[in-house]
Order: sequence, then structure tokens, then C-alpha cells
Amino acid sequence: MTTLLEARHATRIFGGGLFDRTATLALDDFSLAIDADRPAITGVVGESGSGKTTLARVLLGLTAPTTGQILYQSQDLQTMSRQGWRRFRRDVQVIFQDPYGVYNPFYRVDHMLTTPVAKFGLATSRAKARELIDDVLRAVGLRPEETLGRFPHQLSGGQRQRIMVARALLLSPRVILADEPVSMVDASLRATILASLSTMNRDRGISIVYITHDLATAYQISDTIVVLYRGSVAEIGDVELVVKQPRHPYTQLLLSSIPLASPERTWLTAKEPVPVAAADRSDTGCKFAARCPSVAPPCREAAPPLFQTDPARAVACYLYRDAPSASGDHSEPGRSSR
Amino acid sequence: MRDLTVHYDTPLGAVRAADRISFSLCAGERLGFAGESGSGKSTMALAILRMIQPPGRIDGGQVRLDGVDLLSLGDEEMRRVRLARIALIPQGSMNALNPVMRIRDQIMDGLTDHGVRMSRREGDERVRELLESVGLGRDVAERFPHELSGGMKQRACIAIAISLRPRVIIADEPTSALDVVVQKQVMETLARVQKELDASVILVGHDMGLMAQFVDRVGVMYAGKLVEVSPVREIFTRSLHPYTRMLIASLPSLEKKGTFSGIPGLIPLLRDLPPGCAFHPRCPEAVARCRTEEPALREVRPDGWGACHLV
Amino acid sequence: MAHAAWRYVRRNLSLVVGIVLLGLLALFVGIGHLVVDTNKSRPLSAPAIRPPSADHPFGTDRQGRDLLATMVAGTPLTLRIGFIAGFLGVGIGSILGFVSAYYRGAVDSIIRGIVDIGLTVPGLLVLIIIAVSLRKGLTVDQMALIVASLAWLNPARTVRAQVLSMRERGYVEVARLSGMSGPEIIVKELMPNLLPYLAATLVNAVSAAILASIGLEVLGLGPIDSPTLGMTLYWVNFNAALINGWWWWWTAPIAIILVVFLGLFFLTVGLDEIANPRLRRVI
Amino acid sequence: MRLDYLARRCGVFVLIVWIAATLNFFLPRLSGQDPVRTKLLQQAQLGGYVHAGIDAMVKDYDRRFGLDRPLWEQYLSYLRDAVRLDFNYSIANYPRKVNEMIAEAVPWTIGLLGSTTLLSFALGTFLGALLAWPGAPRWMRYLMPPLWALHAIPFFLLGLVLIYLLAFEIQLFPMFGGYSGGAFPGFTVTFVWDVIRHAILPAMSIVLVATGGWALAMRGMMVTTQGEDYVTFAEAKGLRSLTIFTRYCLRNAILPQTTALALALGNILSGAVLVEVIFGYPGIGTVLFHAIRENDHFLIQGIVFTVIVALGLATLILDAIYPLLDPRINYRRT
Repeated sequence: MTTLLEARHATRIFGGGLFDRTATLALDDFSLAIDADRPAITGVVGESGSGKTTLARVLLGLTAPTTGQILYQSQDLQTMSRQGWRRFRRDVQVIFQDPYGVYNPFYRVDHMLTTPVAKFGLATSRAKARELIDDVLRAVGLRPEETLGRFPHQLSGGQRQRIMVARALLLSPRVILADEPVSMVDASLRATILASLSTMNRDRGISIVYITHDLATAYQISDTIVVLYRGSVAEIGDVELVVKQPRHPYTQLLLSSIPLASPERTWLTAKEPVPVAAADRSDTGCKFAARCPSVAPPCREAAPPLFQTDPARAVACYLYRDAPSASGDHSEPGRSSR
Repeated sequence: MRDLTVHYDTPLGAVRAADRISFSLCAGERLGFAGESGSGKSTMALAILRMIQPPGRIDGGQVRLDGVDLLSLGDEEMRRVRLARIALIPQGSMNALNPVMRIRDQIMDGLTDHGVRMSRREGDERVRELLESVGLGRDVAERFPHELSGGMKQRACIAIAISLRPRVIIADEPTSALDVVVQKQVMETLARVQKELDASVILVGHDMGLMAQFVDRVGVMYAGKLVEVSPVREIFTRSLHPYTRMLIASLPSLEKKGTFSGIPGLIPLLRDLPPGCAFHPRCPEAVARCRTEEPALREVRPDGWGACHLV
Repeated sequence: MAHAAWRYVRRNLSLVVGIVLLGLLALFVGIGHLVVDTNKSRPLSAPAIRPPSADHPFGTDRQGRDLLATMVAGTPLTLRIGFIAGFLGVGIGSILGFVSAYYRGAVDSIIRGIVDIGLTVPGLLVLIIIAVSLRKGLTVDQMALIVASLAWLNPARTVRAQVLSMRERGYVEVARLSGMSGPEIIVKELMPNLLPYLAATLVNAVSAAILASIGLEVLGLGPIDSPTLGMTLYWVNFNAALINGWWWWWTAPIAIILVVFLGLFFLTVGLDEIANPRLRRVI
Repeated sequence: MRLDYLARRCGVFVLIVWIAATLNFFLPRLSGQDPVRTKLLQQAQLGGYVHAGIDAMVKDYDRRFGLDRPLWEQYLSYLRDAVRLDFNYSIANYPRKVNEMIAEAVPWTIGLLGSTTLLSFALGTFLGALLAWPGAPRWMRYLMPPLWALHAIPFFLLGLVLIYLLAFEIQLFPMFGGYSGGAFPGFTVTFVWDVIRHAILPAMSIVLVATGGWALAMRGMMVTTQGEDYVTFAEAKGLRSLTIFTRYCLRNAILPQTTALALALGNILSGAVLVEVIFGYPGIGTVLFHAIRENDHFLIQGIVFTVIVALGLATLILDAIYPLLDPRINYRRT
């Protein structure tokens, strides 16, 4: 399997400089591979502070990992040539979270689209460029004449986010990294944008990394899910397996906490609220130990590796230590284990 | 509440943010108001507490609490009603706590400004009691807001809100920007505290899942108007308004994939609303009448109110 | 058209007042140069200590200078010092501010360190030390350079703060991902948003530079033989004009200096309002 | 955490002291030849009013900063003297020592500068806060424009105008000096009253100008604070409007105001120097003015060093106080 974009034991530590003793481990030995042959949508789910955004920035090459590597077409970003970077910048695109901060107030929204066209020489003439831009706008459900020529503050959050998706589409990339693309958009529009993401994957063969805190939307459009907890992978695997039969206690807690929009009342259990343990940032052992209902002595000693409990799912939890440990170096989700 | 109307003066003319909202809330009941941004749900909630800041102004209608119309009270009387009889729980995403004051003082000043005189010892005791009732340790009293997590800050706000045992608690998107696990803990605390006080709760939000699991009745708002008020069970089984049905359909479920779809079109601008029913441009079941005549909110079936010609 | 102009004036009142004041000043100096013989501003070119009269509208001073000529000749010199020092200061300051905010790292901490400490040190005293050391016959331009040597501190701080806040915005990241290089981002993405702030900082720097130059001149460290406003005040103090009741000698320079500072001040406030409209509600 | 923050602030202070001494040493030497030496030699050759001290000083100066000595050695001996606040003799009024003259002038400047800065800061902050408070009396509105316009004028200009109006025309206050000529300095009531009468005009010229600035800044901050979420929640808690005004708005708006004070000290002092010169007020400013006139380099360097160090100390004190106002400071890296 040739990999397109891959993170290999990527770790990122912030702070920890001379004076700053409080080093925060944003990303801890994270490995993920995006398959080049079968473009899929990989959902990365995690709470705030789980390292989601750091992961996005590391995969985009905006932040260098402290240890480990990020490879694009098996070339390490750190040692890639200028030519390599230009190709990387074109093939890996991004959709940011905040539709308000992404637009330079000084320019009309067209600036967001014309810049990549000019910089990457996507069109030979202005007419060709305009045509290209109109196509991608229509592809995301926007009418060009209603959108172009306007200033950012004249458009709604939903419209602006869709222009952002169009921008990613413009460069016909191989991978799109969507960092919480719909969390600041209204529910009614959320589905439309996610639908356009999955059609892009299906029709144009673009692999998508969908990073979100919302497990339900991840379930709807992803093929594979990575559950992230404080920088390390708790559970990774096929979406149906992970959501329907969650193995890791944290995934179970996440799923049980989501209020379902159905008449049956199962969510508000009358039991005493779990005493909120002060998040002790113990360095050793499993990070979830402090909040885990089935914590055991081994959990506190060393962080559990990934155990391949099913052909298409691995769990980092000692409850499944008798399962074969997943190939630590290079865990491809959705592939039958060796 | 009877025909409450709120206008905002903008450079482009007055915008009607809440248009003739009417509903009634029983003691101990949990009433939810769902709607997207710009639907006027927060405006309506703030109007109850008469906290509409200029350029907004309340133009009409009544808000009666135990028979007393709050809109006719003097400023000082209204001030005393706030927190004592109606309390607000702020949005989860806001920094609603004063960054330079300890939590204990932020609880005590609510009490003292409502004429509650108690010694230092009694005060500390009351603060400890309140903090424990929302699942916070006694040490939180001495802490500053920046030393607490998002969830703990929100529970401190709940402690403040219930400090004078109010009759009504208004929670304006209390768990927005909180993680789903913390959200559940905060909502469990709110449910327990509401039962102990036998207070009624108005929950304003956009998460229909939260509404389904928490409230007894749901009001759905669109473009400043109340388009449906029904018991929660019926909202999810046989709702009276197409917008409610489409709002529920746009929620991603965890049962089956590919079941959720967006609502076409754009959220209308309040300053130039379409004629007739504001939802008709986006409504698949719209008929000619919808484009001309604005449907009134009427009781279609016992305790089921809808504002749609087709019902 | 008049209505739109009036609405613009009402919205940016401070800006308009500032421009009007400085316009009046420019008019005074412009017409002055046509009408008045400026070399009358040299000593012994008029009878000494004459109160304002027909042939000496602003009166004369003890060394026999015609004060109107002195004002007409001196004002542009003082403004020149202010503008040279102001432009130099903002030029150097914004470049340093940009570099340190955008490229961060060691460069940033060095520049930030110098600026923070530099601002706590009273500028005038350092200028005094410099001026005293250079003692041999200062010219107006040398004066401008001396003042400029510290004028870059404040612009560096404000520009750095602005760029730091802008740098975190999403559109800088998107620009980088769209293939724009560092300098390109500075010019195309950051610079346009920064212009209103730069303009306000420039006017501030000019005002501070004029104040510093007048301060030095009043202390006797200015270009001794040039008729700048500060030097006139130096001679006022030197000859105790106040005690001797020669009121006209100091009213002229003070009136002009007031117009300069008020004009620049309203200009800064006006530009600040344009830079962030939220401030508009405050005034 | 607190100690780490204070340690860094003291580090900055030491750095300021070192910079003050370095500036004093190197700037004069910028133009190649050492102005102090040329001044001394000039003074010695004058011969007109020969005073023996000059020759002693020249020999002493050469011993310490002789041309044969390498520059860094001169620099080190200069640093040693600076730290001990020993700036040699005052060239113009030998045999008086420089730090003696400074010690005499400092209390006057601290008296004038200290009182006016605190007064204008307190008055301006309170006025600015009131102006932003909806409950403030209506007429306050009209107070803003004059204060605002005054803020644009340099201190010493207003000083000149005040002297003319209130001292020359109406003779309400003395025009000049720190105390009446004949008065005998001492802590008698008459003398103190005489000093106060002399200090009123200089003080007024600083306070009237500075107050406007603080009021404008505070009002801006109050308006922003009133828009904060915790103020909206405070209203929802039914707090009295006075409680909200003081404990929520004022208490938060005062933080940036204090930082602004620390930053403004430098400019306030520069302005005060000029005010002292205009009023002939016997503080550091006038001593410096005469030192410049008589080219008394040792005195100039002494004053500049002392003032920079004093300001550094004031900033250090303000930085030390700041964490008491803002509890978050302990955790946030400055």
C-alpha cells in the first residue's frame, strides 16, 4: 500500500524552554497513514485539548513535530526540496474552523480564490481562472454571481465556510485536512457542507482528514475513526465497529455522553455525578486512568500500546492485552492485520 | 409571556428580533427554546430579565411572573427580581465570571445586594453548601475563575444562579463550547438542582439532542417568530411545522449512516424577511398561501401549537 | 454631495478638526513667506522690544528680530524636524516591529527588550546627553537626527503589537498555504490592514518629535542661530520676557505651538477612529 | 510563581541601571574626542578666574580616565563610580560634589513630580470612570472636551500661560523659584506654606494636562469593560449599579491603566524637567539646565544616571504592585 500522507510516531511538545517548566505534550507518538490507492475519509475525534488542532498543523507542515516524521509520498517534510514543498502545498489543502478569521477584511472574498489560482498558475488566462472559480463555487452549492465581488462581512458564516471548501477544491488536491470545518456553522448548513465533503471524496477521489469534537458527524461521513485523548490514540478502526461496539472506556464514555435526538429518555441518568477528579497530569501510565471506571494497576505503570482486537480496529487499553499488539510503527486503519 | 416584541435599531432601520412571542410556563416545568442563530431565542430570554441593551428595545407585550407583569416594574423592583425570582445561567463560551474576584465573593455579592445580611462564618457556610450542591469542592471558593476548567466555571455560575432559590432559571446555551462529557455532567447538575428547588427551567439552545433529553416541552423559533410549541415526545414523532422536521432531520444520528440532510437556502436576514411565512422560500411543502399570508400560532391539538397553514 | 460630505464630517469630526487646524497653519506659513521678508528674523534687523504695531504686527524681541518673520521662518523649521524625525522613527520602528513580530525567535526578544527598556528611560535626558556631546553648531537636520534616534521606540512597540495580533489571524495562515512567501504576506496581507494604525502612529511620532525638539531647544541645546519655535522660547526664558512684561514675545510661539499640537492630536484621534471603528462610540 | 516574576523584574531593573551608566559613558565619547577632557583643559587654560581645584581635577581625571588607559578599563572604573553614585566634583561649582547637589534637588522634584503624577492619575482615572458610567451626572459630559484639548498641550507651555495670567497679571502666586528669596529653609509653618504657594503653579500646569490624558484612557477602558460578559452576568445577578461600577468595571479597567502609568513615567519626567526650568523651580530640572549652560559634564551625567535609575525603581515598584491587582499575573508568562 503506497501511503500519501503519513505521520510516523509524531510527537509535539509546547513550552519546556529554559524558564517554562510546564511543558505540554500536545501530540504523543501519533501514527496515521492516508492510503494513496483507496481515497477514504478519516475522522479524528477528540475533546478540546486532545491535540486535534496540533495534529492538523503538524500534518499541514505549519508546525514541525518535536520527534517523529511527517511523510508525503514517503518523503519527510523536514528534508523535502523546494520543489517537493510546492507539490505538497498544492496537493494537501486545508479547511479551517473559523469562517470569520480566515478572510482578510481588506479584500473582497474573491481574494481567497484568486490567490491560489495565481500562485499555483492554475489558469492560463483570466477568463479560464474565472471559469475555474465559478465551477468550484457551484460544486459547493453557491451561485458565483451572488458570492463574488462581496466583502467578507456581507456574507453569512455558512457562505464563507463554503467558499473555504471551494478554495480547497480549486487546487484539485489529493488530501484535504478539515479542522472542525462545521463547528461554527448552523445545524441546517452543517449537513450540506459535510455532504459536499463526502461527494468530493467519492467523485474526485480526494482523501479527507475530518477533525472534529462531534462524534456523530464523524460517524456519518468517515470510513475510519481515530479517537484521540490528550495527544495519543485511544482507539482507531472502522467506523461501524468503533461506534457500534466501542472497546476503549473513553470511547464508551464519549458515546454515552452524546444526547440523542430521540423521544426515549436514556441520557439523564439519576446517578450521582462522577466526582470530577482534578485532571492530574500524571506522566506515567495511561492518560485516561484518572477518569477510567475500569482502571487497574498496570494502567498506572506504563501507557498501553495499541492492541489489534479486530481485523479492522485497534485499542490502546490493557483490557485487551491478550490481543496481538498492532504493528506499532505503521498502523493502517481498515486493513486486515498481518 | 404575551406578544413580546423586541426591536433593534440598526443603521439600515429597525429590525424585529422577536415578533409577538407568546407562551406559558408552569411551576417546575422544563421548557426548551430551539432555533438557529438569528432566530431570536436569546433575545427573548434576555427580554424576560429586561436586559435588552440599547440599540435594542422591548416594544410591547407582557411577561407575567406569578401574576406580576415584569415589564411594568420600576428599575429597582426589576433589579430585585433578578436572581431572587428569575436567575440566568450564562453561555458556556462566555467568560461570565469576574476575572479578578474570588468565586466566594462572586456568590456573596449576589446575596448582599439582595439585602441578605449574614456574618462572615454564615456566608462561608452558605457558599460551601452551594458549591457542594453543584458538585464543586469547598476549596473552589477561594479560587479565581482562571484557575477553574470550563465545566467548573459553568457549575460555579449555576451555584450563583440558585443562591437565592429562584422560581425560574433561564439557561442561555449553558453548555455551548463545553465538551460533550463535561456537558453531560453540567446538565445532570442542573437537573438535580432544579428538582431540589422545584424551580422551572427555560433552556435556550440549538442542539435538538439536548432538548430531547432534558426538557418537557420544546418551542421552535425561526426568524424571530415562534413557529411551534409541543411536548418533546410529539416534536420528534409528529411535529406540527416543516422547519422543525427539517431541523431534526439535519441532526447526524449514531444509528444509521447517511440519514441526515441539510436545509436548502440561507437563513433569512431579519431586516428583509420574505412576505407571508418567513420559512416559505426554504419549505418543500410551501403552497401559494404561504407566500402571501403569515400563519398565526394556534393550538392545533391539545397543548400542541403550530404556525403553519398546512396543519 | 454636500449632505454626504456633512455626514462624513460628522462621523469623523476629530479628523476634520485636525486637518483644518494644520491647514490654517500651512496657510499662515505659506502666505507669510510671500508677504513677509523672512530674513528679518535675524537679530538686529528691527528696533528691539517693540510691542505689536503696524509695521511689526507680532512686535520685536530684545535682539531686534521681527517676531512675525521669526514665526514665519521658524515654524516650517520646527515642523521639518518633527516630520524628518517622525518619518525616520516610524520607518525604522515599523520595520523592526514587523520583523520582530513576524519572524519571532531571538530577534523578537532582543528588539522587545530594547524597546521595553528604552520606553521606560526618559527620552529627553538621553537626547540631552547626545546633544551635549555633539556640542559644535547643530543644524536643524542634525537636530532631527538626534530626535529620530529615539523616535523609533514607540512605533516599534505599537507596530509589533498590531502585527502580533494580526499574525494569529486565519488569513495569514491561508495566505501561506496559498503559496505566498513571508515578505509577500507582510506587504499584501498585513500592510493594508496596518495602514490606518501606521498613519496614527506617524502623526503621534511627529508630535512627540516636535515636543522633544522644542524641549531640547528650550534647554539651549538647539541650533542656536536658527529662528525655530523652540529657540524663540529659549530666548524668552533667557531674557526673562515674562517678568519684564514683554507678553507679545512668547504669545506668538505658544499660539503656533498650540495649533500644531492640537492639530496633530485631533488628527491622531481621527485616524485611531478609522483604525478601529469601535473607538468611535467612545468620543 | 510570584518570585520568578519578581526576579525577572529586578533583572530588568539592573539592566536599566547598567544601560544608564553605559549611555553616560559612551555617548559623550561618540564624537571621537572626550568632551569632558577638552572641557577641563579649556577651563584650566582660561586662567582668567583661576581656581586651584581645576588643576587637581584634571590630574585626578587623567589618573582615572587617562588616554593611556584602555577604553574598557576606563569604562570599568566609570561603572564602579556610577554604582557608588560618586560622580566626581561639579566642574562649574567646584568644590561641591555632584551627588551633593543632586541630593539637594531630588526632594523638590519628587515633591512636585510625585504629588502631581499621583493627583492627576487618581483624578483622571476617577473622572474617566465616571464619564463612562451611565449613572454619572449630565454636566460631566461638558467637562470632557476642555480636559481633552488641554491634554494635547505640553506641560511647560501651559506653565508659561499660567505664570502670565496668575502670577504676572493677577499676582495671585509667586512667579518664580521654589521659595521666597529671604525665607530661611526649615520645617516652620511659614516656610512650608511659602513652598506650597510657589509649587501651586508648576503643579497646576502638570495636573491640568495629565488629568485629561488619564481620563480619556480610563473612559475608553471603561466602555470596553462594560461590554464584557461578566458585566452582563453581574446585571443578571441583580447587583446594584454601584457594585457593578466599582467591583466589576472599575476594578478591571484599572489594570491597563496601571500599566500605562508605568510606561508614561518617562514622558512625565521629561515634561517636568521643562516645567522646572520655566518656573526656575529648584528641582533636578533647573540644576540640569544650569549644568548644560555651564557645560558641567559631571553634573549632567550624574543627574541623568540618577533620574534613569530612579525611574527604573519606580517602574519596578509598579511591576511589583501589579500582581496584587491582577491575580492572573502569577500564572501568565509576562
